[in-house]
Amino acid sequence: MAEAQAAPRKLPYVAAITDGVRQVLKEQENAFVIGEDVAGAGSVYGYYKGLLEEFGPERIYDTPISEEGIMGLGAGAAATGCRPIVDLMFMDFIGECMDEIANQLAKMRYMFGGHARLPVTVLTMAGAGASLAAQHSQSLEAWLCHVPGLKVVMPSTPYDAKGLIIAAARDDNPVFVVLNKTMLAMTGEVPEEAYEIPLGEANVVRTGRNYTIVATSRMVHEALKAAEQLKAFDIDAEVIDPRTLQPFDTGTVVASVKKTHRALVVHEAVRTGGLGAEIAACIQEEAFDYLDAPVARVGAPFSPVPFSPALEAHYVPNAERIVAEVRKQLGL
Amino acid sequence: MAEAQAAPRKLPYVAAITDGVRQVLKEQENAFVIGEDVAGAGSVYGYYKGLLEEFGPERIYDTPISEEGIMGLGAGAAATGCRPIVDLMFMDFIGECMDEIANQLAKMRYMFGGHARLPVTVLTMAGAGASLAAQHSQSLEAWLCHVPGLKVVMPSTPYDAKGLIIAAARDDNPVFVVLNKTMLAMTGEVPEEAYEIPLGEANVVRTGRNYTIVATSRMVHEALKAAEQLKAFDIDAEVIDPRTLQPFDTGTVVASVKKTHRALVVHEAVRTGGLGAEIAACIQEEAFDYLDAPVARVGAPFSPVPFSPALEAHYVPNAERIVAEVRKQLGL
Amino acid sequence: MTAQISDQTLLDLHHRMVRIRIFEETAGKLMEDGKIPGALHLYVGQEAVAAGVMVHLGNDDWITSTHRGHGHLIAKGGAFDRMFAELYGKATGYCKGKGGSMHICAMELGMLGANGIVGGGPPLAVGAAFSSRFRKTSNVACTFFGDGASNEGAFHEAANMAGLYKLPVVFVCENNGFGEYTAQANHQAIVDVADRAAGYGMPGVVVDGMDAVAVYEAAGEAIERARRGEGPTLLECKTYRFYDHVGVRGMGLSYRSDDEVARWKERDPIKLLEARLAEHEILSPDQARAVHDEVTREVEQAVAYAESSPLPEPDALLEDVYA
Amino acid sequence: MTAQISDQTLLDLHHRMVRIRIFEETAGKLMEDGKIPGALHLYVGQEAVAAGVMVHLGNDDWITSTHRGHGHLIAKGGAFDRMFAELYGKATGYCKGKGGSMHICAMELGMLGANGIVGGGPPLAVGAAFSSRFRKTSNVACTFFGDGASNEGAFHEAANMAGLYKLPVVFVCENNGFGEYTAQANHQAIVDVADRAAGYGMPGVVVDGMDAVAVYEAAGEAIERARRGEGPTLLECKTYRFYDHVGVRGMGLSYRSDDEVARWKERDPIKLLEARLAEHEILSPDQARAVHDEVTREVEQAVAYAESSPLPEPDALLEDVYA
Ligand SMILES: Cc1ncc(C[n+]2csc(CCOP(=O)(O)OP(=O)(O)O)c2C)c(N)n1
Ligand SMILES: Cc1ncc(C[n+]2csc(CCOP(=O)(O)OP(=O)(O)O)c2C)c(N)n1
Ligand SMILES: [Mg+2]
Ligand SMILES: [Mg+2]
Repeated sequence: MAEAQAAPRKLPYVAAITDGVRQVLKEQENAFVIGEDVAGAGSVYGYYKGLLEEFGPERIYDTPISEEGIMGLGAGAAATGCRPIVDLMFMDFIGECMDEIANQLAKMRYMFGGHARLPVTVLTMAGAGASLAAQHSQSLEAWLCHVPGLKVVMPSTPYDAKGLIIAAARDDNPVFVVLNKTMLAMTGEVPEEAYEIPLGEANVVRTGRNYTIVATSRMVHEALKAAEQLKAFDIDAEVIDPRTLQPFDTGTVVASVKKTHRALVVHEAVRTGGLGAEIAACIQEEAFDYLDAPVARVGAPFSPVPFSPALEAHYVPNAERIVAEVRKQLGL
Repeated sequence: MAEAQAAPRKLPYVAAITDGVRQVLKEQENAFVIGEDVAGAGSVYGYYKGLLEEFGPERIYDTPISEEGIMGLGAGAAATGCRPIVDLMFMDFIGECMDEIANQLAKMRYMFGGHARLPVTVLTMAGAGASLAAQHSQSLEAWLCHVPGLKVVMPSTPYDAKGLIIAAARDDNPVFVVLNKTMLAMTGEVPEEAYEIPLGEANVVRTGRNYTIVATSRMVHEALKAAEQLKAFDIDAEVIDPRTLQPFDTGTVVASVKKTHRALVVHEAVRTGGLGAEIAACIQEEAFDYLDAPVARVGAPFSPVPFSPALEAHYVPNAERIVAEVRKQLGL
Repeated sequence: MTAQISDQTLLDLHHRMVRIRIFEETAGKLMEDGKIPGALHLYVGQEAVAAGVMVHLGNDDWITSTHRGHGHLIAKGGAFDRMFAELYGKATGYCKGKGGSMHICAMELGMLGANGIVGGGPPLAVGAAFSSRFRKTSNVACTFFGDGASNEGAFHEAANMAGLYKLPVVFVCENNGFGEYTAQANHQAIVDVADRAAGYGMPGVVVDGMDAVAVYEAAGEAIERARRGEGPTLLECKTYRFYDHVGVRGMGLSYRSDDEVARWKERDPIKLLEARLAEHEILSPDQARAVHDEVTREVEQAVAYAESSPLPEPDALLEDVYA
Repeated sequence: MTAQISDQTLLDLHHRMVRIRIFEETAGKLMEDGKIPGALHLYVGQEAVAAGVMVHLGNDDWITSTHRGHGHLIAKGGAFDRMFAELYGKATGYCKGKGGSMHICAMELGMLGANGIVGGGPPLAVGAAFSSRFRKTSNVACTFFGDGASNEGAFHEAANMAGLYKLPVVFVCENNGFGEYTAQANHQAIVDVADRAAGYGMPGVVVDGMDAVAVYEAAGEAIERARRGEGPTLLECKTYRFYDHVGVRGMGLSYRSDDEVARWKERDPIKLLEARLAEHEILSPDQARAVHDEVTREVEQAVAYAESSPLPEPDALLEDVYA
């Protein structure tokens, strides 16, 4: 540990996930991991590797390919005293268990008059850019954020991945941790000790004077690139990563916009009906008189995710598209 | 018929649905109705009553309680030459078949390079206010509008119900017709003959000078009530019913706002992450310089639908809440 | 077999069944009189199933219920007053009026809620059973579901997982021959839902759901098997609902013949049990009537409690969304 | 039985299997060489199933496939050049490069698409079968799915509906013993997926999936039964995939022993069929080699076609979303 503090430890995003889950299994005796190919294989992306060996088969379970059954099991186990960590291999499969999520997990506490707790942490993999086509590339967090009773986080760095997983698992509500498959190899500082990133607190990853970019997950890094390119247009952009999408830290975003007077929201999900719409609507509601221009939005176009890399390259938002949108918005 | 033209026929919303479906079954030999309790019972809300007798068991089918199977059957039958009318008894059950909807029905044409057509019309019942609690009262159209490949309509009158059902069934894409259970008894003019309400065309149900209210489904009527009450504040509100939510008639809405300079969007769905956010975001993007105030939004609060009428009365948006929101927005 | 069952247990079964019957008859009237809002799915006719299973369970054993859930909660020990209060949407109800009939629950009694989603219960029960074992208890879970629900994917996935993990859960199928207005023959190509058990590696048992003692015995074996760690059982109880799918007269559709209804009513589970109790001189007709009268008084008091209870305050709307 | 099968049919089976094998071996190499993007699930080892079923089908008979779909499309008559072009993401592919391996389809051949969703196929096939009957054709639908997929609710609901409506559909379960890296014993408590058939009121048949003739005969009966309007069949083919779940070496996990793989490879379906063909002097080893060489040349040409084909234009991104 002393060493670790001396030279801060660096880990890839994939290992930070493992580290966060390991921490949870250590500190919560009623926590267990359950999902498809999570135990023997350590998940198809390997982020549970080693946990079976470390914690044994009593703490991590492979399941049949039964998303409804798995999510329902998580809800039932949570309501009766456990703290399940449920793995949904790809976020694209959420439609298979959306009833268990939206009608059971999210509503049981309320329907039961507050007489139940549902401390379920769901880890799931989103994101395009890996040539996995329309059914293995989606970012569907907007569906979840529209459902009262759920919380949603999207870590954009290894540090946040570990901290948000721990915070999610310590929370007594269902929390979805939406990961991104294209960031798994990205390395960053990840302290050895347990730490929490409080749910509902945004992170100002770059401070700026005269422009606000709100970006989630992988888009945070594209936004930072865009911010560099925007200097050429006398734009000093502040980049905000909400980290938690539900509940949303409107305060931090609005305060920034009141300072910068111009804003853009970017996410990887389809632009139409994406969470960017909610964020943009909130910004203009709460900072209308401060806005010098409409709140701009960048997201995926209105189509399924194409397989061909030649098309997918035009599908996933990036720094160039952010810059282009800002220039269009400001007529630069 | 001559008579009917002389004195325009009035029908309740429920009978207008039947009339629309009847028209489709008459004009499309490959159309059939399939769903839970649609044939023998004529649906639990009775809107298929008489169709079994009129068209016979070859055109209308009761199913097991198997939403995944039903929606998948619809997609498979449509891709192979039929034009199914699929009934999803309550929109709350959409989570049971969201995979078939979002990953198969919506994406097959695109994934197949355009080599398939999916002419499926889905009728489903939304809406709170009937003391049916959290799992039989939801309006989840925002989920559907975020999925490229789907179309979504929400009829607010008997006339629109028939016209939109016919237009939906004539369209070669999956179209969701989202009905509202509290409007079933509402009567209105419904011509005998077949007519279409073109998908993607909004309806200006009340013209006004200095305020725009965009309202969907049942909220159209609350908006009209609110418009009357707003006269007292020198507000002459224009009320727009998009009728089709996907594709959305942004043009009509933006043109209105450029004229009125102030806007509010109201729907029955949960406000956070609802389609109102998308509409508000679009309005400020396209009419920013014309806006005298932020685009306001009214929707359900961030909670599941409560059972107790005492609570549900505060849950469902109404004219009073619309007026209150307008006054807050304009400081009246 | 029957030798095993004590007079006391027989009286217990009878009492639970009468409690369900009178509660439901009353609730049905109150709904038709417009006093209870929303939809009620009455359990009348199926009382032997809830009673026969629940007699074996303690408050730490979990059950999941259905949209037709009053009977399950009553048999599990639910209090009439808080139940009626919930049906009335009052603040004193089991769910503070937020759940109503379709979501009524009592966690302290191990009742994991009625459920408005057909097939919603089995996965939750598998989770409760998984939890019981994970937390090293000897508790079991029983999940009640209908013939119609057995066609939901959720049932299939839950049953497969229960068989795979050998979980202490009993799948109690209340086969009343209909899913809403659709007869079993029009929703599945099988007669015995229990035939599906083999596909999950669990035993399937069919029992007369109108015979409380038969249910009691079959459920006892399945529950003991589960407690011994030998895994799940699919227990199918052939039963019938005496009233419409919703409410008493409901939509007034003719989806089943009066004859059929009459024939089943001849096998009214309470009548059958009372005949047996009289025959074995365990409970005379007069004593039986006394039980009914006693329960009727209780129900009347509970209704009065519900009617005089306060409605929830508007602030309650946004409470209990999150812990 | 075997008497029924003609030499010509045997040669047809062999040719389809060799086409699949060589296509897949080549695709696997190209993927490992980084020429094919995304994920490939190779069908090598399971060729007898696709061939044995597809020989009975015409272009108006529908099939639904899985993530492991190349073999199904090839056996259904898929053209190598458009298939490789699709795997390369080229505009000349079956799906204009928009679908790739996991969504490759050919509507004109009655191939309703590979599917990235496990369990996605059965409901679609039930729809195709429903459609065939509704449109008064005598066509059937065959839906291929794995042992793992048999645990999805979608399979359950589709099978129940097929049994109920007596639809002309055959449920072909390719039981290769694993769902990804999870052995069958760890995902279901049964050995024969066919045991689930009884729960849907349809016959369940188990056949050696490495024996093309056995599959041919069992599939023939099931398909004829469906065409005669006698309803669906669940046909389970015991088979094995020779390579990893994804790609050739895949994640290099040790979830199955080399022994096990070796034992199954001894029963390589192509070797078994070629031995039989030689024995009955229908196809000599030299002639067999000639078939392989011929197919190899075809594959090489197809790869060249794919590599020289144009990528889709950016405009294509927003095309084909709506009709
Ligand atoms: C997922 C879902 N689909 C449909 C319904 C509508 N519905 C409510 S009860 C019911 C019939 C259930 O039949 P069964 O399972 O046999 O229970 P029973 O009513 O006979 O007790 C249906 C279709 C629902 N509530 N949930
Ligand atoms: C709904 C869904 N859940 C999980 C996955 C991930 N996945 C892809 S293939 C596979 C294994 C499928 O096993 P099986 O059905 O036996 O087919 P096989 O791969 O053995 O041919 C899994 C779990 C998926 N694609 N879709
Ligand atoms: Mg029933
Ligand atoms: Mg398999």
